[in-house]
Amino acid sequence: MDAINLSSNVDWNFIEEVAKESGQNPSLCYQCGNCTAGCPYTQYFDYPVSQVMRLLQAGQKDTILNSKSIWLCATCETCTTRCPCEIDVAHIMDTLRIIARRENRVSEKDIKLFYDTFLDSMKQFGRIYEVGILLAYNLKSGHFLADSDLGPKVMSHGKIHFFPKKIKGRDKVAKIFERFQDKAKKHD
Amino acid sequence: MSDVAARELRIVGFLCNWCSYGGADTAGVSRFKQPTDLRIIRVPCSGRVDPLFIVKALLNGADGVLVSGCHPRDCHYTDGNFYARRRLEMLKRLLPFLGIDERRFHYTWISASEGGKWQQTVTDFTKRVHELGPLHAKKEATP
Amino acid sequence: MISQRLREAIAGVFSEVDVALAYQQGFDKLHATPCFMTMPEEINKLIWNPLCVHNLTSYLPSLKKKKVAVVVKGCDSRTIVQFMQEGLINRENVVIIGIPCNGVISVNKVLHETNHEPIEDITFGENGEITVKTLKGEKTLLLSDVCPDKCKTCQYPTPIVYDRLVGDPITSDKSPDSVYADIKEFENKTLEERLQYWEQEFDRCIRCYACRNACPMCICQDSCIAETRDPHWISQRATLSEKFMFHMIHALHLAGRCVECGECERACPMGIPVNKLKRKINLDMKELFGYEPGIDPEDKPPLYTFKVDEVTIKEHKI
Amino acid sequence: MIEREYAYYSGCSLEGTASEYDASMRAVLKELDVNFREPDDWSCCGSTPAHTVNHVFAAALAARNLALVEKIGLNTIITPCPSCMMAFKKAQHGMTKSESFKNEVNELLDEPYECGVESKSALQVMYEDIGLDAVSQRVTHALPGLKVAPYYGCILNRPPEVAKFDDPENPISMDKILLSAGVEVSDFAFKLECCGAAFGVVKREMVNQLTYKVLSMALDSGANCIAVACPLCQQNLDLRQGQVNSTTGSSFNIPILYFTQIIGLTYGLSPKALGMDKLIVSAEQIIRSRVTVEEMKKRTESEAQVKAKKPEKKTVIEEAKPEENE
Amino acid sequence: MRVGVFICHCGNNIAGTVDVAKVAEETRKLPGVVYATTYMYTCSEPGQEEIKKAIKNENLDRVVVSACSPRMHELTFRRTVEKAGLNRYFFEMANIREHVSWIGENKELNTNKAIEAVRMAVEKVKQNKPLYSSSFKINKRVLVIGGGVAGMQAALDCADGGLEVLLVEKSPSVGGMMARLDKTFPTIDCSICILGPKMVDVAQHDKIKLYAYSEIDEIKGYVGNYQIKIRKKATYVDWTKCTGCGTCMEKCPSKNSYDHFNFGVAPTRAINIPFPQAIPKKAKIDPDYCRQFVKGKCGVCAKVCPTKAIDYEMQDEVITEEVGAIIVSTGYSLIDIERLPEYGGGRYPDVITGIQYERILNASGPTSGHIVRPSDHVEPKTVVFVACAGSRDKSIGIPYCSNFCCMYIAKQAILTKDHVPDSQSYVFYMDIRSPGKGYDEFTRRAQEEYGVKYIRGRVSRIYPKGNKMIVKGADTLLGTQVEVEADLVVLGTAVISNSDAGHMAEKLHISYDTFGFYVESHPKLRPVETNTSGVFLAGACQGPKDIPASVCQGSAAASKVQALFSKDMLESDPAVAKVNINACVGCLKCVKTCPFQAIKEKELRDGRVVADVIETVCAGCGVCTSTCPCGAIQLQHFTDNQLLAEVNAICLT
Repeated sequence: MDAINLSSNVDWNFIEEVAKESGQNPSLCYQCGNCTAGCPYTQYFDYPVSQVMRLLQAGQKDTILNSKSIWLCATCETCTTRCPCEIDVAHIMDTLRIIARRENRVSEKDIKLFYDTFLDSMKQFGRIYEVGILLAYNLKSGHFLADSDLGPKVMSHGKIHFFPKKIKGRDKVAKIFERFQDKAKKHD
Repeated sequence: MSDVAARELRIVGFLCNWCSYGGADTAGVSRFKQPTDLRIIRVPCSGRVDPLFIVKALLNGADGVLVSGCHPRDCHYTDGNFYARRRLEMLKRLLPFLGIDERRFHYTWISASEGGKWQQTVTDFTKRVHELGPLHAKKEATP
Repeated sequence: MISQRLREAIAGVFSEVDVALAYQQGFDKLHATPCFMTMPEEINKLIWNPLCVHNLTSYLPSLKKKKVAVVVKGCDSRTIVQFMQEGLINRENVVIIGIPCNGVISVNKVLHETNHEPIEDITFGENGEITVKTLKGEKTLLLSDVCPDKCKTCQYPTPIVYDRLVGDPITSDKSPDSVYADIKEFENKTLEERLQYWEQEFDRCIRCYACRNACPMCICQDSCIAETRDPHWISQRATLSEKFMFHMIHALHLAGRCVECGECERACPMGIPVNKLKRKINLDMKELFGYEPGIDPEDKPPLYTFKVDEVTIKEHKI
Repeated sequence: MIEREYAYYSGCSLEGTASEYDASMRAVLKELDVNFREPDDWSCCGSTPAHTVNHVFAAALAARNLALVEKIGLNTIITPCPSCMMAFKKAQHGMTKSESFKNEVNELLDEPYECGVESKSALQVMYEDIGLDAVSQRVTHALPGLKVAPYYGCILNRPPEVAKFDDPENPISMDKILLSAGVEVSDFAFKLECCGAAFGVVKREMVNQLTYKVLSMALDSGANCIAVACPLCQQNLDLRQGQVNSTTGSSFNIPILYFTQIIGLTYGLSPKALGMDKLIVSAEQIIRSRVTVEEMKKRTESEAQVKAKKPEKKTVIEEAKPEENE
Repeated sequence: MRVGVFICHCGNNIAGTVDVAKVAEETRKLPGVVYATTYMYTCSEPGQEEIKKAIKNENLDRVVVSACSPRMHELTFRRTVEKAGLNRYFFEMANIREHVSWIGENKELNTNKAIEAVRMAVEKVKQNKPLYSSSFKINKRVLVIGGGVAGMQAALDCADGGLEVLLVEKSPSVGGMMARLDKTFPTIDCSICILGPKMVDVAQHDKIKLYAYSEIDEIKGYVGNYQIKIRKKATYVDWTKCTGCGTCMEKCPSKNSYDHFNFGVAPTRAINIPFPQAIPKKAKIDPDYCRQFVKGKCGVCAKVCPTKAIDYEMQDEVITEEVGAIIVSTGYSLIDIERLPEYGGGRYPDVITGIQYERILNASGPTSGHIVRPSDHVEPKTVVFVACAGSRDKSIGIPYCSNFCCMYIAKQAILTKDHVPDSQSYVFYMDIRSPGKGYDEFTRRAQEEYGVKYIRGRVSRIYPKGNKMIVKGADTLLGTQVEVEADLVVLGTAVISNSDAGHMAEKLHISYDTFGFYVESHPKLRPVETNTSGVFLAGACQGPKDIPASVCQGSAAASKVQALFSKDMLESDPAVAKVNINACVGCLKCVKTCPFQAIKEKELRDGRVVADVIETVCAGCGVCTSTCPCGAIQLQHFTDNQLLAEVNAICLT
């Protein structure tokens, strides 16, 4: 890592922004490492979660938002449960993802794409159509064969239905999407 | 001075020497910032606080009164705050009957180590009194 | 007739006591007045009728070292119980002659009914009817219309303590809920209305201290802090805040002790509802501590005692 | 037994790949005389993807369903899927804690949600409301030889201030429920370890490794079956067990049953009704081992007789031996 | 009346946020004030000289110092004015530091507040009356509560100084936590070898009366004259007959009693002597396990006792004693491992606490000093120590550092290597806290000479795998997760106050903090005094501390008692209640409410009954004053008129 100039290269607003949106105080973290110790994903992260917290304390916005770690967090809540400083770490990770998405800097494109596909399905049908999501994701991501090995197993056990269930109030669900998007635009 | 007076309301605090006055000292030593409206009268024990002092203050110009003693069971004089609790509760219920908002009077228990609680109490109480505004605005000018 | 039986009852205990307290005819037909009897022949002065409004027990603490016989109504008897709780009398020095009472009259209300005409005569019928004779003629009133407010909700028509009872015990037919109905109704007013009410009432106070002097529980008398300079609680200035403060001193010194005999209001020349604050506090004492003054000699006034865990007092949040 | 009526929210997974969870859940609840109704026209809870967009948005998607429950006059919702449950509990937590958050959420909704619905997992309802006694009363069959590792997954009871159920480090509700159905459980250290299911499609290798740890720890604990309470966990451990084997070179063959399926088996329900046929790793052996409680009793008695014939070690009531006294 | 006011800058502490010159200027306008000045450090010697000079030159008869909290310097300045010839009660302080300059951000508002604070003090001082102390006799005996190392040190120092000492110990033997330790850091001294002689001294000192297995029921009185009720708990063994031979313990058939001394590392007998060096070395029955009590029949110990000391019918006995001062040295507890569910919460036998490991290491412990793990009694080769197990953990309500775990963990890791040379120890830590003399070198030695692996990070989980315990933690310096397969895990569990610390404080009328540790009079300058005169603190009951600090405090408390007892008479505080017999109407409500039974009724010659205060018993709370309807009983220095003067100074302006 390059040397960080703590006089000029610290984004104080970012610390504020995260604190405000998450309702958590990053200064409470004393870097004990318990979150990293318990995190099932530490080995896949580019920055272990305690370092994400440290980067946050140091106002290193770019490093954090460009990191894979924030997308590989599955919100399993282990960090939050065990934090001795009572910081809701998982919620901070959640907030970082939201900010990264808002600022269009998603390092893990596939994960975001999967989430988007999920939400599209939801917006369209009101509920989730698992097969549809998988197919749409495979198409969009170019991973045409992702989990294709599972297909026969699923089929043979009759675990899926071939048409999406559409709910009557799907327009109402869609409206939630729209209202939210309108509101988000207004804020921009 | 009039400018200053306009920004502040008159809040009288009766604090027992052993716990709450110490708690206010602890808050001070810890530099816990607080609003400046409160004026503190040190008494040995919350049991020394005759409810008439509170009435006197409210009738004569105070906008709020705060009484704080040791936590129940933790009184330096064993039982003083137990008597205080009954008397102050009686007053708390009587004030609205007189037409004085009971929220102008608060009594609580704060130990010498609870600087943080003291800060919170002063801040919240001052805020509340400000929300209620001056008590004496509509009344006769005090002599 | 009750008066006669009362005379007999007092005559029966006269030899045991230094003085007997009862009622005699006052300066006119409308007034009774206390009489202090030390000689047996004085017994014939004694009367009993709804004009006997005074709470004679007020004199007991000052006669603490004497043997006294005293005539009490139900309401008055609560004062004796309260004195016992506070150790202000020696019970063994007092012979209590109790009279069950159906209510007394309020002189002011009678005068109001007769347009303040001088009263020539007043007679009391069997069923609570009162015949008042003035120069303008005769008028019949009902006791229930001209009694003080306390009689309208009286819960204790028969004395709570007595040594001799003259007449048959009466049980109250008034609802217990009615006692503080006026207090609860007052609480429906807005804060501003309440403050305004008290300011108007107290502004009329002339600080004559009649209410204090009439109060059987006001034990300080000459030491009353309303008049001392050490401590110097209030000045003699006639400002509203000083008058207000005087009434607060009176009320708070009676907190959890007032037996609601109403002597303060009867004595007030300005018609200020002096008893109301004390009754409000009594209501709270009942809710908080299940305490009612002047009922059980073994009770303790709630503000002179405490419980380590007060279940009814919740911590207040800001 | 319990008078109250619940709402039931199956959620999208239980309509699809986890239909056996839905079937077994309904069957077991029916056995336990639990009354429930489904809110009309429910929608997806929003799950994890919504939470990457915005907290208010996510809460709104969840709250729409809670509002539907409110509308049909119920105040408790049984939510079999922990992901849905957490979406509901988080919305509820946020909206009751902050008035402004509540207002923001309700601005996105057609009909406002007034925060009057508590979400409970099926485990929570069985453990707290129905009670272990009632669970065990219905048992008619035993499953000899079965030893189950109870797998709670990561979000069933965490974070504690939101979940407000069971111990966040060592939950015991599923253990106790299975035990009261007469099923043996193992001391499973990875009860809560995340299996990675959320990334199943996208990060296959990573997930396979996480799943591997859970499966091997279950074997280590002496279990021959894993009980789950989450459709994502089940799918991940069951459907992807083959992938795990090929990725890591292992050869797991552990049946992954919903805990409701196991309870259903002890209640004598038909394997078909419990959707046993939908499991990828076959549970045939478990089904075949099933015997009635009476039969089981006979077996234990005869085993005890065999034992009794062996001469027992004499127990001597000995006086205390002197201890070392330094 | 001539009031002089001295406004302190306190360097920049006050002057930084209060315009002190303006305060002085406004103060000069107050009626009665003839002199007002500011000074840099009023409490300094020249500052005090200024006051004395002004009293003389300006002919002052009242003094107000506007500075810090009166809890800090009231006594200092009272002495100053007294030296200048004024009665010490013609003095008041206005607190414009803790209550003004340190908490308010706006200088203008602060200045205004300071002016009003001074005005209140001036108005009060004008009402002040001269007060004079009377003196009373002291009972020169001292009670020490708790016989750990701090309490024993205090008891021995007092006794060596010629004072009579009562030492009350809750458990059957003195020695406390230190008696359980194997070695002490950083010297690796044998703990019992250095403590044992002290324990014997305590037992043999003719000035020390030891009440073992006893508790304090009640404390009444005041400095110089306390009445104490001591409950001698039933031991079911007549200690006057018991010789400590141990036969009963050998023969006792109830072998699964919980061993409190060994923290349950191994079971003990229902009748037992807690450890070989116990003082007094007497047996005691644990009725929770004794078959005679549980099942109603057994009687083995009674049969075998050579001196017939067993008495199953024994009852608690309450003894009354009188003392003049009290030293509180009740020690500490450790958190229950159940509060750490992520570390197994006590479910795993091979996850133990530091104090349990201490007993395992100890040659007189249940394993005779052989390191074996509890589950299978096999010698562990990999031992993991977890520091801050519960400490510095806000989520379980313990945000503070437990003070000595870092050090004993280093010691235990070194001892582990000594006992098992082919072992490897790991220490998970957040910070190494080793500020004592030779302490940091000691933790370095653990790493440099004994090869202990220190890993900077917390442990997230401990779980069993096979016959190993998997310790899953982080190495934050590497930025990775780490795992250790351990044979034994030792938790440095957090130090907490005793569960009954609050009750004890209530009996003593001393304060305790949120965590149950007793609060000293001043954190820097009065570390062993409490706010209750005559009660002193020693050891970890005041906060976690190690042996040398505890011993220091024990000696310090003893010297405070010696100083207190160096006089034969004590001066009473004249700020007590006083009755104006002309105003008293004899209603005696004050008698009913006085918490100290300090008011009696008195008949005057004219036959009037009035209230009468027993000055030495009155503690000065003022409950009587707020009870008295006619203002006849007034708490001196806090009279109605004095408080009204303050109220009026705030309100009527």
